[in-house]
Amino acid sequence: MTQQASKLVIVTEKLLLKQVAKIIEEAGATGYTVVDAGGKGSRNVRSSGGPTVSETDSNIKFEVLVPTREMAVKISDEVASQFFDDYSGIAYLCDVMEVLHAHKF
Amino acid sequence: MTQQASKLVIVTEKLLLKQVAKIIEEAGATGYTVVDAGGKGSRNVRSSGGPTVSETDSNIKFEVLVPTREMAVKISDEVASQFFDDYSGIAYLCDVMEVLHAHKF
Amino acid sequence: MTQQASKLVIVTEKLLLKQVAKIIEEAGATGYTVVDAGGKGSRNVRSSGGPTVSETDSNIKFEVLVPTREMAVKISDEVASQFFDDYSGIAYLCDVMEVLHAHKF
Amino acid sequence: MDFLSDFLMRFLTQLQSPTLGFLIGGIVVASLGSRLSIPDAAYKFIVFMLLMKVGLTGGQGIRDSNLAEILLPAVFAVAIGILIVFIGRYTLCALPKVKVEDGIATAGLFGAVSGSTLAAALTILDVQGVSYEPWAAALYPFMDIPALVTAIVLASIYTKKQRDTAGGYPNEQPDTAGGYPNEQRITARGYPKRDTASKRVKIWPIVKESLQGSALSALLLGLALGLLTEPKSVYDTFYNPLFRGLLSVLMLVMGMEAASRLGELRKVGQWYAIYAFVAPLLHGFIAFGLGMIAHYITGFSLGGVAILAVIAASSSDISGPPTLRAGIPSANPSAYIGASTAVGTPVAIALGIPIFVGLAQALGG
Amino acid sequence: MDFLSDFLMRFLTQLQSPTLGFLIGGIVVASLGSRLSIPDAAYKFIVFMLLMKVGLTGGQGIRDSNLAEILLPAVFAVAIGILIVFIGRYTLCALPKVKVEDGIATAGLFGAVSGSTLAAALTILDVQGVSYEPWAAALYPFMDIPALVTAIVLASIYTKKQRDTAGGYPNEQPDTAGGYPNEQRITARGYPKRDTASKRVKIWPIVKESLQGSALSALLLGLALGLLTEPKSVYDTFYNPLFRGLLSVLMLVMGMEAASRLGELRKVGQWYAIYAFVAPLLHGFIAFGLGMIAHYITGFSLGGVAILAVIAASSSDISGPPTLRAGIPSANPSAYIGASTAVGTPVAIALGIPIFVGLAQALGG
Amino acid sequence: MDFLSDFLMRFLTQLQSPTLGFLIGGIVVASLGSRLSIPDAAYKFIVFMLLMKVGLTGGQGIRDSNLAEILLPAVFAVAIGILIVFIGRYTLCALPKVKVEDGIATAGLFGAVSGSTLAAALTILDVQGVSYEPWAAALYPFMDIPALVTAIVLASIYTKKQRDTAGGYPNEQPDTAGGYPNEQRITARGYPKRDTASKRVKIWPIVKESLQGSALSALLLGLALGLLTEPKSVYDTFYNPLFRGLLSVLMLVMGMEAASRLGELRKVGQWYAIYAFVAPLLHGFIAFGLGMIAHYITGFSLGGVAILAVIAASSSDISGPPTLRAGIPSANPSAYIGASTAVGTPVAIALGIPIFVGLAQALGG
Ligand SMILES: Nc1ncnc2c1ncn2[C@@H]1O[C@H](COP(=O)(O)O)[C@@H](O)[C@H]1O
Ligand SMILES: Nc1ncnc2c1ncn2[C@@H]1O[C@H](COP(=O)(O)O)[C@@H](O)[C@H]1O
Ligand SMILES: Nc1ncnc2c1ncn2[C@@H]1O[C@H](COP(=O)(O)O)[C@@H](O)[C@H]1O
Ligand code: NA
Ligand code: NA
Ligand code: NA
Repeated sequence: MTQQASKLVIVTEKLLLKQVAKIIEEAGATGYTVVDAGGKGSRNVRSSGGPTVSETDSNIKFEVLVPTREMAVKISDEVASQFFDDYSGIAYLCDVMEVLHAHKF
Repeated sequence: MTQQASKLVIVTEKLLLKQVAKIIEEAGATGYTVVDAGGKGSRNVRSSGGPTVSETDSNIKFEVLVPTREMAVKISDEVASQFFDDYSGIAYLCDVMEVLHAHKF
Repeated sequence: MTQQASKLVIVTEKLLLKQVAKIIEEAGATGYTVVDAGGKGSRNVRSSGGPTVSETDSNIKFEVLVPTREMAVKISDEVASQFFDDYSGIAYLCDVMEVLHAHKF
Repeated sequence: MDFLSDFLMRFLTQLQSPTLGFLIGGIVVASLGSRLSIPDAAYKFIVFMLLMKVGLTGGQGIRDSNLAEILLPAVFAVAIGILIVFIGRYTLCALPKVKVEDGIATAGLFGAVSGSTLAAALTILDVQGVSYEPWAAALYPFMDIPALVTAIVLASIYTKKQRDTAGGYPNEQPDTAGGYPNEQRITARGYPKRDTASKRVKIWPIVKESLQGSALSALLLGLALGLLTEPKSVYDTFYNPLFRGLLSVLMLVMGMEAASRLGELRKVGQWYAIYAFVAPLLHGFIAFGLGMIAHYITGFSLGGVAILAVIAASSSDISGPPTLRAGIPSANPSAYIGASTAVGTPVAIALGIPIFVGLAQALGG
Repeated sequence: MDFLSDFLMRFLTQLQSPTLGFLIGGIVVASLGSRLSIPDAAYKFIVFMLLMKVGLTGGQGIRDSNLAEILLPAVFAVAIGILIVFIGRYTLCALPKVKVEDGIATAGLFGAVSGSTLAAALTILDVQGVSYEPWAAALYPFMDIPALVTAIVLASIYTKKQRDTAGGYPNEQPDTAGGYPNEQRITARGYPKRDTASKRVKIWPIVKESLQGSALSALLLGLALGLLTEPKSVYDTFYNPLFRGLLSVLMLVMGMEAASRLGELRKVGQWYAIYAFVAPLLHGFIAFGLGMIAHYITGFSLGGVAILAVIAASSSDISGPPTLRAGIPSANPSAYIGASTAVGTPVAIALGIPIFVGLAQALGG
Repeated sequence: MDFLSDFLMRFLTQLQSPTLGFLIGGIVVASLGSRLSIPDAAYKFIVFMLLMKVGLTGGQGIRDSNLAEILLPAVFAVAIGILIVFIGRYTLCALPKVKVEDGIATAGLFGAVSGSTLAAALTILDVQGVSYEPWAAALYPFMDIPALVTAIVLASIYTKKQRDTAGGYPNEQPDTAGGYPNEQRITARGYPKRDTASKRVKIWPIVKESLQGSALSALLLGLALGLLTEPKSVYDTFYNPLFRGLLSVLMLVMGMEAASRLGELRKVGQWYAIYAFVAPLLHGFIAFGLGMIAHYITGFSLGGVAILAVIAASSSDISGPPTLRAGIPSANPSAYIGASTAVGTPVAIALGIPIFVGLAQALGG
């Protein structure tokens, strides 16, 4: 048996890694995957400190498989309300056709 | 002419990079993309060795465009049956609206 | 209010980072996210220079949320026509269910 | 007259030091668009090595020191750290087009301390044969932490007052460099505004955050190891001999950084640039003056006075920015990092160090 | 009495070495939640440098050695490596809440060798002026590989037996620390269980895997270069002078690691902690005893005996874990890495090295 | 006879140098499938250190030099750089199964210069006590840039001509190593073919691109700092003493690279391998001959002649490949990088350096 799900994607500043992870866990998601990312958005004028000369990624991208749209909105609302006034970030939801294999979902 | 496809995503332990890549190639996929990833799942208690103090990603995320759901299931079944008893990992399938440009697909 | 969008994904050689970013910006996208990636495709025989012994990723993956399919095709056509004769690369379009939070979209 | 010519001569000699050469080299190379880069891992490791060396030197030195002597300079360091932020609060923040939070954060960064600038000053003092108390480098945290804490506290008092008077969202201040129009923002639910009204600023978490940062951790670890173990063998074969060379690489990185941040600084307006040019020297002179008081009262060495002045003149480059980003999230990092990295640090190194070391030498005869 | 007081004094002196200071510093710093970190690239490069230096020293030394001498110590090294795994198999695995695969893997890791612990011992021996055969470091692979091979073979014999008796899936053992409930698992097709019943354990691939690992490769490459080329110029200007300093950084990393792995160890139960505390010393004493036999029979130096004991006391930190992860995939890495990194290595360095070096000195007069 | 035996003896001695030992060690280790690797950041930092040292040496030396002397060798360097590309254009490209663009790019890479090969040669000259002009390393860009520019210009003239005669798409050349069948290609709209017919090749951007590359930037920065500042203190404590050791690590990386690129080279055909074996020696001898002319006319030292020959024999490994990838995008990088890294560089280091240094010594008496 496989299962339908959605994928919530959040791209935001690296500094927020632990805090966003905590929100995701507290919302009851079974896990998350996170990758280092660079990027440009409306706030790209904001610097992240740390030497740019030594090429560093300053964003992170979270991907969270969630069983319902509600959980996704709960997570992204929490993240946005806590951080998106002051930090750059974007959150969107994708459709996952099916979860083929997972230890727990 | 563009073409419909699905995207199979597999997140698993870095250690399995070569073995998973081999399975993907043998299943006849035209290619794959792989990124370093961190993450947390049901088995996060399992350590991957290597110093965590020096921040390292210990997962990898494969993305494979496949023409049919069958090929995706073939790959993920093979990966899951060989590795998911002993290693952490997840596999899911996303819809790709269309492949716009590719050297071979 | 949330908004529908598509996600254009372009995987190509790292060397083209700045040039592809410029095309994306000029097409009017509100931003992009980019991650380092490895991968294999039809042209994998082509080397990217730089020591392979010291494990390096030689691809980059762009993800661009675009409001319309037209903008995606415009970007990917431009990228493909300028680079895909001589450089390896792939471009595809995914559906985004909704953009939940964004500073500007 | 004699004093002045003496000072000028010493100042000019110091301009030819490799430290400065590498800094300027970095600026030039980056301005010319070179793709030269020092890998991030190498940069971080070098910073660790330098701070560890500074700490080990201090720790080994403290053992034979009369610790009562450190009291007055340490008190002065705390006072200067706090003073610098208040100066910024009532000068920089009063200027047109400077958002108050941005100004406070900038002043906080200039009050905080740069380990690399400190390392450069110690090298010059050693080369010039100016002696100083071995514990002088340990003044670093005494200025760094109070400055950051003061900035964060001032900023949250300001934010709270704004909210209370405006009765609403503090960012609705018009026409600011760092403000973003909210019109096009998409939200899934119209998320509720944070209710931070009830939050009181706690000082201990900010102090802890500073102490846990990589720069202060390395320095304090070095101090502790120097004080408690016998690190002479590794110090003499590793940390000390590599010091100057690693510093030259770091100066190169800082030069490249300065050039690449100039664009950011330009976006936030010229007032930041003017502040960033004047502030290091002003802060340094204030500290030099207070240091001289300690010199006359407790016999604080002239070399130590120069170190106090350089610490004041420097602005934090490693652990200050993330601390401020977390502590004053509404401030625009381009403003404070741009001001500090693109102008403040080069001024502190290229002008500040030669001036204050030259002064110490001239006064010392 | 005299022997004991002599030993105790030497033991205490060695506690003040910078090696140990950095290790403890790392533990403290990480426990206090510091964000200090050594970049991964720097860590890997340092490990390479140390193993290359150890190899070069050995290789240059072997040239003038009588290679017949190495035979008995090498045979003992192999025997100890195998013995350690069997000891673990019949003690640790017999304890409550210890899954057999996890216990075997842990014993394998404690049988294998840590290059950094070895490097630390060599430094202490040099500082203390205790002489040893230049080829003694070359005993490393003779203990490391047999231990890993034995562990993997024992584990697969066990797994096979389990499957044969249970007639089914070996993981259906109830109530284990590392087991995961399978209820919620999603599978697209209900993939077929692996049919590993017919697989026989092949030894050569495991040996090859070990030899190809980065740690053994660097050591053996250094040995070969020391033996076959004239590396004196680079050895004297680079690998040798930097050795102690790089080791101090590595000790810092290992201390930080130990602190951060403690949590993992706690999850797998206290029996691992007890084993990890006792095993290094027990293994070291066994090896010391065998080494003394070689001392009396073939004149193996007391310094060499101490090295053999430290090699036995150490547990692998670099190449052991991935080899075991691949070789005994069903074992829980948190168990064996936690036990080794959080307790085993600090015990081997902080107690093992001073004890065995002190013993060698006391016995040597 | 005497000359020949003298030369042979010197040649053999140099074969035992650690430089070569590490190169061969790297080849062997990688061929045996070892997972040993030097982190990318360490590799990049080492390259920076070596080029900076070479630059600093040159810059400090130039000060006391008669700069008129450099004129003739520099003109020869430019001529050799251009000549090498033309030789490749009319030999390699004429061979069967060699695509013209691939051949030109390969010749360009062999005309360009490898900083690491140059560093290896300087070490050997120092060890052997052969003296050379301090500015000789500054010949690097004089050969490197003209070679890359010539290759890119030749390639675009060829591409343009092809398009004009074929009246169409230049890639429709059948049966080439690097060609890909286009049948299966997916395109959203059938994108329009690039209209590059009107593009003229501009030389300045290529020169700028080369100068901005990390290798040349580091070298030129070092030259400038050596010339304009007083870097003696950092040079003597850091860049110079670490030079040989870092070079040994770099040689190891290059050896591992060579082994891992062999597969790529095999795919593009044996002609590349033959060219890559012969070209370094041929180019070196041509340069040695021209250098001897300068020796007789302007007194260019024999050590300098050897350096000119090694520069010619070397093929670029750091900044050449990306410049060519951007400048001749239709050429297959596997061809030129494979040829250069897998065969060209080992030949230049293992045979070229001993031959040309040995020749210089033998001629010098
Ligand atoms: N249209 C977009 N497509 C993909 N990623 C985006 C887009 N807009 C913003 N992002 C990502 O979100 C981050 C924050 O955006 P912002 O808050 O607008 O500065 C950027 O740095 C990008 O990585
Ligand atoms: N709900 C989820 N959403 C996104 N990624 C997940 C999720 N669950 C697990 N993962 C990823 O899959 C990896 C293995 O999961 P597990 O096997 O459950 O430990 C984790 O480390 C995550 O990177
Ligand atoms: N079927 C595929 N699925 C996922 N990624 C692919 C696929 N084919 C190609 N790629 C990616 O696109 C890059 C360029 O492909 P190519 O131009 O075919 O060499 C590869 O290196 C992969 O990262
Ligand atoms: Na300051
Ligand atoms: Na052991
Ligand atoms: Na050349």
